[in-house]
Amino acid sequence: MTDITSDITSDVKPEISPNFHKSAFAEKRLKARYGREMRFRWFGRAAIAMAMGALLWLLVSLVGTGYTAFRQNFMTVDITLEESVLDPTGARDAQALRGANYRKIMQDTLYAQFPDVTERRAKQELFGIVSASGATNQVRQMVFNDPSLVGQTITLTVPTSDQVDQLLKGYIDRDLPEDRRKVTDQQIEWVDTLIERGAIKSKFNLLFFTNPDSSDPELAGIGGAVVGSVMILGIAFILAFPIGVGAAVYLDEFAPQNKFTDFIEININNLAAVPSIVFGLLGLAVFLNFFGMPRSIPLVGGMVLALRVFPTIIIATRASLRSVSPAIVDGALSLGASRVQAVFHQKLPQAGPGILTGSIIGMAQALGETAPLLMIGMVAFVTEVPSSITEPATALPVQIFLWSDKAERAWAERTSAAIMVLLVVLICMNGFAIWLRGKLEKRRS
Amino acid sequence: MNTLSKAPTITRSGDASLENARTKFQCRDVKVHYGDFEALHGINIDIPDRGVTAFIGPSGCGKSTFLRTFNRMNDTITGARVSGEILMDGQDIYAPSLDPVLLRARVGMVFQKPNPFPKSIYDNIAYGPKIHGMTNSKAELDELVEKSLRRAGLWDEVKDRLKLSGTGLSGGQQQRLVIARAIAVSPEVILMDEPASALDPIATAKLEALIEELKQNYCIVIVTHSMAQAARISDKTAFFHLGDLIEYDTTETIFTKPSDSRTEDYISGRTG
Amino acid sequence: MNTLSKAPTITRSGDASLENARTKFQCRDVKVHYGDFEALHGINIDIPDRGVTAFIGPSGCGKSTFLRTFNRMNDTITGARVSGEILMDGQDIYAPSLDPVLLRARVGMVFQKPNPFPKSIYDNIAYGPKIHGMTNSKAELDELVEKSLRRAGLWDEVKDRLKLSGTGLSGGQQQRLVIARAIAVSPEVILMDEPASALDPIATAKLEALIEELKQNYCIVIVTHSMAQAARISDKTAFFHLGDLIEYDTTETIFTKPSDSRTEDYISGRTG
Amino acid sequence: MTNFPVYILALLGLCMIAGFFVNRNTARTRLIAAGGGREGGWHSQASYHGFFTAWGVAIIGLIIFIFGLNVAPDDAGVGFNVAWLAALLAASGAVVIGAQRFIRSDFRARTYVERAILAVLVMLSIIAVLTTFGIVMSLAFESWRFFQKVPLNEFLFGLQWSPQTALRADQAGSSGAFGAVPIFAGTFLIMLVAMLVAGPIGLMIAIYLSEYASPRTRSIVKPAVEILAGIPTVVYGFFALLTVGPTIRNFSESLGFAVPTQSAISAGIVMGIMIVPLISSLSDDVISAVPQSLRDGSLALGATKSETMKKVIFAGALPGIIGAFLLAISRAIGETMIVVMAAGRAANLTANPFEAVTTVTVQIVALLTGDQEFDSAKTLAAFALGLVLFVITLVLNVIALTIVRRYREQYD
Amino acid sequence: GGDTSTPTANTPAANTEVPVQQSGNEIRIVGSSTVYPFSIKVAQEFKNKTGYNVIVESTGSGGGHKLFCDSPKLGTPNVTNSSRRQKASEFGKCMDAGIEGVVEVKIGYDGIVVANAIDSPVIDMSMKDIYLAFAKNVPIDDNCTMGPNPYTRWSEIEDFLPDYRIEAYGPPPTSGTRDAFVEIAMEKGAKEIPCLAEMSKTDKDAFKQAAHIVREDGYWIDSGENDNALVQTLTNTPTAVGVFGYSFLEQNSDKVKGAKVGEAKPTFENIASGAYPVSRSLYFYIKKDHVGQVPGLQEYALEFTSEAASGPGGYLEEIGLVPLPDAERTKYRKAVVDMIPYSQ
Ligand SMILES: Nc1ncnc2c1ncn2[C@@H]1O[C@H](COP(=O)(O)OP(=O)(O)OP(=O)(O)O)[C@@H](O)[C@H]1O
Ligand SMILES: Nc1ncnc2c1ncn2[C@@H]1O[C@H](COP(=O)(O)OP(=O)(O)OP(=O)(O)O)[C@@H](O)[C@H]1O
Ligand SMILES: [Mg+2]
Ligand SMILES: [Mg+2]
Ligand SMILES: O=P([O-])([O-])[O-]
Repeated sequence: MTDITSDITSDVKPEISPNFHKSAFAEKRLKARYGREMRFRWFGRAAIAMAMGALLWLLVSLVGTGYTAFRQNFMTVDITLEESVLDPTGARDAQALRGANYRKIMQDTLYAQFPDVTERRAKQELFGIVSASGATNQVRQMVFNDPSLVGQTITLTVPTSDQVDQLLKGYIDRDLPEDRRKVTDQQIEWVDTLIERGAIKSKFNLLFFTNPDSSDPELAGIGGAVVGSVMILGIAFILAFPIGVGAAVYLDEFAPQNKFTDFIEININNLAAVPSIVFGLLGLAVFLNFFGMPRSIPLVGGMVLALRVFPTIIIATRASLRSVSPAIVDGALSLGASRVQAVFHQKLPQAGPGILTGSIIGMAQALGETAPLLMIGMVAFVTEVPSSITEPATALPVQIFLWSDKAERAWAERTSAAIMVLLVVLICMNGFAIWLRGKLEKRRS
Repeated sequence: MNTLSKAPTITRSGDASLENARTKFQCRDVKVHYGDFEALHGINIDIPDRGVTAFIGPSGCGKSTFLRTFNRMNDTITGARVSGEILMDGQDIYAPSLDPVLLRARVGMVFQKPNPFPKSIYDNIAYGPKIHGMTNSKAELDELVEKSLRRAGLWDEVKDRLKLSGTGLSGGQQQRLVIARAIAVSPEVILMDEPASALDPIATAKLEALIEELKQNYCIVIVTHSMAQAARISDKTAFFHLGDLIEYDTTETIFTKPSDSRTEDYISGRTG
Repeated sequence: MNTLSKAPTITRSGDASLENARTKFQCRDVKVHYGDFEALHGINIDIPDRGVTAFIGPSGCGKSTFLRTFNRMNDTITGARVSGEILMDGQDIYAPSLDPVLLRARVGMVFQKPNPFPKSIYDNIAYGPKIHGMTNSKAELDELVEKSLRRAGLWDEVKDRLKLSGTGLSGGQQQRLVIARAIAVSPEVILMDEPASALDPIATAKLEALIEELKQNYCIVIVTHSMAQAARISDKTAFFHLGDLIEYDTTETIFTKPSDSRTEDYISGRTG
Repeated sequence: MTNFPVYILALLGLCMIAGFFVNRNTARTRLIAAGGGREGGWHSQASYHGFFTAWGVAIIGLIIFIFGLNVAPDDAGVGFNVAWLAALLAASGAVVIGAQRFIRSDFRARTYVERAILAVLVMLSIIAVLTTFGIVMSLAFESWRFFQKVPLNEFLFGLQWSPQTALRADQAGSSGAFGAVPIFAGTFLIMLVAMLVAGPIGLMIAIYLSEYASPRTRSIVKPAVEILAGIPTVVYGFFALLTVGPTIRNFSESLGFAVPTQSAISAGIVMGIMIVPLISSLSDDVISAVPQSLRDGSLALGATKSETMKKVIFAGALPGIIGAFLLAISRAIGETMIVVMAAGRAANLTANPFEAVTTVTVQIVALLTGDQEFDSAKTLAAFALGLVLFVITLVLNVIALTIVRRYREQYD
Repeated sequence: GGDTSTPTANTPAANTEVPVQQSGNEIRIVGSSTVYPFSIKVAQEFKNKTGYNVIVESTGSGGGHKLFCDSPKLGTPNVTNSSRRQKASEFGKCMDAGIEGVVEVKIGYDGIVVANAIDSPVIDMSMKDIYLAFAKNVPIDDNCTMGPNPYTRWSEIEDFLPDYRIEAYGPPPTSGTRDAFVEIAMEKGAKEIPCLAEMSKTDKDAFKQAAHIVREDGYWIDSGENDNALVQTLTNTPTAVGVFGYSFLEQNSDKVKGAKVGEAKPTFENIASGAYPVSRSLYFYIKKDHVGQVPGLQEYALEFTSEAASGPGGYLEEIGLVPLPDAERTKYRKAVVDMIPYSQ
């Protein structure tokens, strides 16, 4: 640069002439312009950094609160199944055994661990170490399945209560004054003793994946919600896929160019951008109130979400139909194929992967939808993993919404863990779609 | 303007082999409109059976448009309308009773850019016979595929990779593949719209040799922008200009003593 | 192959007005690669200051590629690499110390398709002077805009609608607008890549008249596919073929007694 | 609901398949006897005669199915079901046998089958219209009832939102103020915060990725941004409630003023993050659609890349970018879960983003989850809000889509 | 449809297998958000003991009654929870819809507490203070001319109350908690003002208007009752108070604390003894017709009313339910065993 300007050294603004660009003035100005260039570039980098930072923040905060939910503290105890408590008549009737007082068995088991505890309040606290519901139910199931166990002593590993679990995971500060935490000093002492004895141990939390929802955080799982989501997605796909592909094929290949076609087209583009809660209102007004279908069932959820995603599938299908060379249809027509044959035999298969990509993205979108499901009553507490599409169920995102609203610390952990599961599935779906698209682009070029 | 189209020249030809040729297509006052635009202004021409007829003319003169009237591919273009009469073997191909789908099986077409289906070579050929139910067994179909590929001079090059994709072939091979595909449905006519324009000289030579052979059995109509090619392979040549058929005669006549000055200007390279 | 490029022919010219012309660009063994593909195989040429130099040659021979080396527009193409030496007024424009931004202000360019910015006519012209900080006041800028438009012969046609969008002009007006835009930053050189190919004959004539006038003050290098145009407007002509400079001489010599048979074949229309 | 109708449907499917095969084989035999398809002069191939039969079975079968559903008594027992099933089987059989009369060389089975396919395709396309129609009707009907109770101008211009009408005869009725201005203001405020976050970031990402980034950077950043687009909004809501809200609160406390956990700012920021990918990918499309010749033109005048970007490309892409922003705004207005979880329900009429506000979608959820009384203005208000929301987003979407589409065509 | 229900399925003891549930025959429960935690706890225990599927939706008491009384058909809610007694109007709806026999079950008590963050200063108040702080209109002179509530800070009501802006997060009008709060705390508070006490005798409607309407000028903010956001808001806004059920306070005793109302603190014992003035009974209602048609329905009610659940020391007490006195427990237990419908 220096040699270009060597002939002109003045710093003042030169006359407009070809020499202008060789002047020191221009050179100096150039520096400032490059400064702006650099700053602009840094804005871009900063924007990317912010977006990536937000993503990272979100993921880190989720994983940070949620990863501990995948492990849980369990207590291993020897339980004596007193016949006098469980089956005073000795009939060994399974159904009666199921309703027996296992709570007392569990209480006695715990009291036996610390025989010197006698006071009523203290006994209650002691029992609070294990998950009352979880432990009793576990014993109940064992006896129900094998009534011959009555009278024997069995060794069982039962979940600890959520408070103890949180304590052991370090979420409850032992140094706080006693009235500021929900675990008493006594309980801490017992738990420490039990750990020393090797009775309480942390293990992988399989229950989280298999259990339905529960009122107790230590027993709550995403099993029911996952099954509900799978059903909803299945129905949405079965309905939305044919509608989406069929409508797209019609609009792209067969529809006459007229006002009505334009109208349909505007409709579809608009539907893809209508807020999802409006679809919930539609479902509420049409499926529940008008057709009188039951609340909370996956069938209705799937139908609402099918309406939600079919425009997305139409748009994706049309894009991929358009990317197929029309020469292929001409080729088929020139062989004496009808237009329907040409489209279905030659064009659709070629557009297949693109359609699939669009559908996967649509389904991923459906998997995360929450608001419409709230409108049709899918916010229920369901004690069972649903087994048919007309049985009440929740969906994973709704379960997340329900849990996120609960105040105890243990729920936050589980909510984050459920989100992690949801995100892994979504990222897999989207990743697969992106991979498919990449493969496709490569094949075309 | 239509110096010659009013009086079809087929019988004026001095070529002995053509004089006895039957007429395949008789076109009477064929006009094509795209919306309000008249792309062809009333063409009268008789295309002989067997042999090669070439359409030449400057870009946009309506060669492709006219070619596509023979198998009603214009039907697929929104806004395109054909009027006048085209008789194929004496039968009006625009008659309402005639199913264009069946017509296209009888009048095959090869396009400017080879357009094999994104399927295996075998399936490319087998597609037509399958939709027309032309074979009764797998063995028959195999035989038909082989025969078609042989006639298109492609068999030896692809016989070991019939399962591979047709789009993986070279341009020249692809063009022969689509010709084989057209032959497989046993058409009577093959229309070709600038079939060599995407090919290199060697592939073009192979294609021309193939056309040379096919003309024994088919009525071939070819659009080409290369004068030399028209001169090499066609028996008769029609020169179009701005939607009119200017001159139609044996290829020799057209290239040696054209009767219209526009034809002469065009073939000598002065216009176009 | 480079019959002439090894010995630049500038001094051999018999044209008096050119003999005293200063050399603007000296190119030594300029090669351009696109990735692995060598588009230019080592070009040696001297472009004179003032006057019009035309590059001709068949499509894909590298004319545009070479033209873009003069203002380093090739820098913007990923994968393009330039080697060899190009001196502008004796200074290496590919020297690391040289800034392409200022170089491009000195070497303007006009493209095949007119590409006015989607802004007003006024802003189209004012854009360059503004980014270079060439004027101190609105009045000065107005004056500069007017002057540039006048020199491009567009002033009278647009002076009443300076605020209207530049994209609303006709093709020929747009092409003159982008020339005015280039002039406004006071370049020393104007490169033109087939500037008339998108224009009708009348617009082309206007453009050629403009070039005729501009060549008094600028070094103009023009790529054209029209032999006639090159013959009409250029002082010197370079013929490229397959990435080589085949022949470079005064336009008269090239068109009347070309020394290479390929040049002759090309200008007589036998190849290309 | 019992599962029997599902079995009937499945059986219908089986009947269709059976009908297809029976008559395809019949046709094939006759075809071969005639000397093969085209040679034998048959219009349609064997499989189309099969399809023709299958369609016939489908139509008759569906009629029987729907008829059966509607006449089924409440205590429909085995007897009814057997009759239903028998009717279906008999009708299918009759169709199959009847269709065999049509297996002739001149019968245009393919034409009919294709017409039926087209008819189905048309119906599928009309579902889109029906959906919109359904939305409009379901919203309009309830809204109309709402506006009989609450005057439109009070709803649109009233400054107080407190949907507390008495739900029962014996409840002390409160005033029940249905002035929607505070909730529109809240919606707008959050949307504004979201756009202030997402607009610049999304746009700069689009610019950087399309003009500056190396293919490698692009291949990493683009999918990562797409992940942001794929995260369900309930997750964003949780993030806002549990992480962003408290962070902002702690930060503001350290500065000496108090921002509630649920505030317009935290909901807006998180919504902004959610919208970034929408803006960046739409703007990316738009910027890439600006022809290279404009970039070349600017660079050839000695402009730097950023000058080219800011003064030429941006000017060219502006309509498209406006379209993208409008779509993003419509998305922000309709977004539900984030605001439900992070914005609060207090209908404050404020322009201060550090306060809690409520939005249209929050109110819809609040009014419709739980207590519903379909003749009380309180419940109907949800539909009126839904209608307004639908109309606003409809207008925004149509404008945006038109701009974007026209813009794309401009350079085609 | 109910065509598949088997008569044997409602006697679980006869069946050693887990009963097969037909869709549409699961037990559907709607209603109060206050009762919801108890209800799902019982549902879960019940499911474990018997295998029956129970679905509980929290719709608020008002919403629950509405859904419940809509239709007698199977598939509609079998049970509705309520944090107040069913209103005459609601009962009338049930009857009009053709529901033959609604069994009322009272399950226990719950206090309504005014609470704030555990670190904030105590705001002990009288019911009159509550009335003056939250009513829409209050007397502006001794003759009970009513005017818009002028109080913006606690200290304006009583000098010893803190000088905080009044800011209360409380239940929305659809909730039974709100009804109970209005009918107990505000009404009693109003009656502590002489002229209003007078009015309550002479002009009932005017008194209702004066006492039952909660202010809408931003000092009372409708919010959810059992949610994370409420606890967060209270912990982060030391000056704010929340109004919700005692059970929720109990669950979050590490973060919020209840204020004294009148003389008593909201503790388990004080609510049980009635010393804490603002408490109400919790109920659920069953459709009698559905018993026998919906397998497990009666058993669910039996589980709820069992000593192990809602008795003293039962598992519901652990999550904050205050048990009924012995006599009442026996009475409602009997109502469930014999399915005795109630009338208003
Ligand atoms: N689909 C169409 N819609 C409207 N006009 C058309 C269409 N196809 C062709 N045309 C017009 O009809 C005229 C004839 O076109 P045609 O394609 O037949 O020319 P051609 O002789 O084949 O030219 P080329 O040598 O360039 O292929 C042209 O003016 C063209 O612009
Ligand atoms: N961006 C690019 N990447 C790769 N190869 C390129 C690129 N641009 C041009 N080429 C190749 O370089 C060679 C020269 O191209 P160039 O555009 O310079 O030819 P040209 O003489 O201008 O042709 P035309 O008259 O068609 O414009 C051609 O083979 C072309 O394919
Ligand atoms: Mg053509
Ligand atoms: Mg070029
Ligand atoms: O939900 P509620 O218990 O307040 O009616």
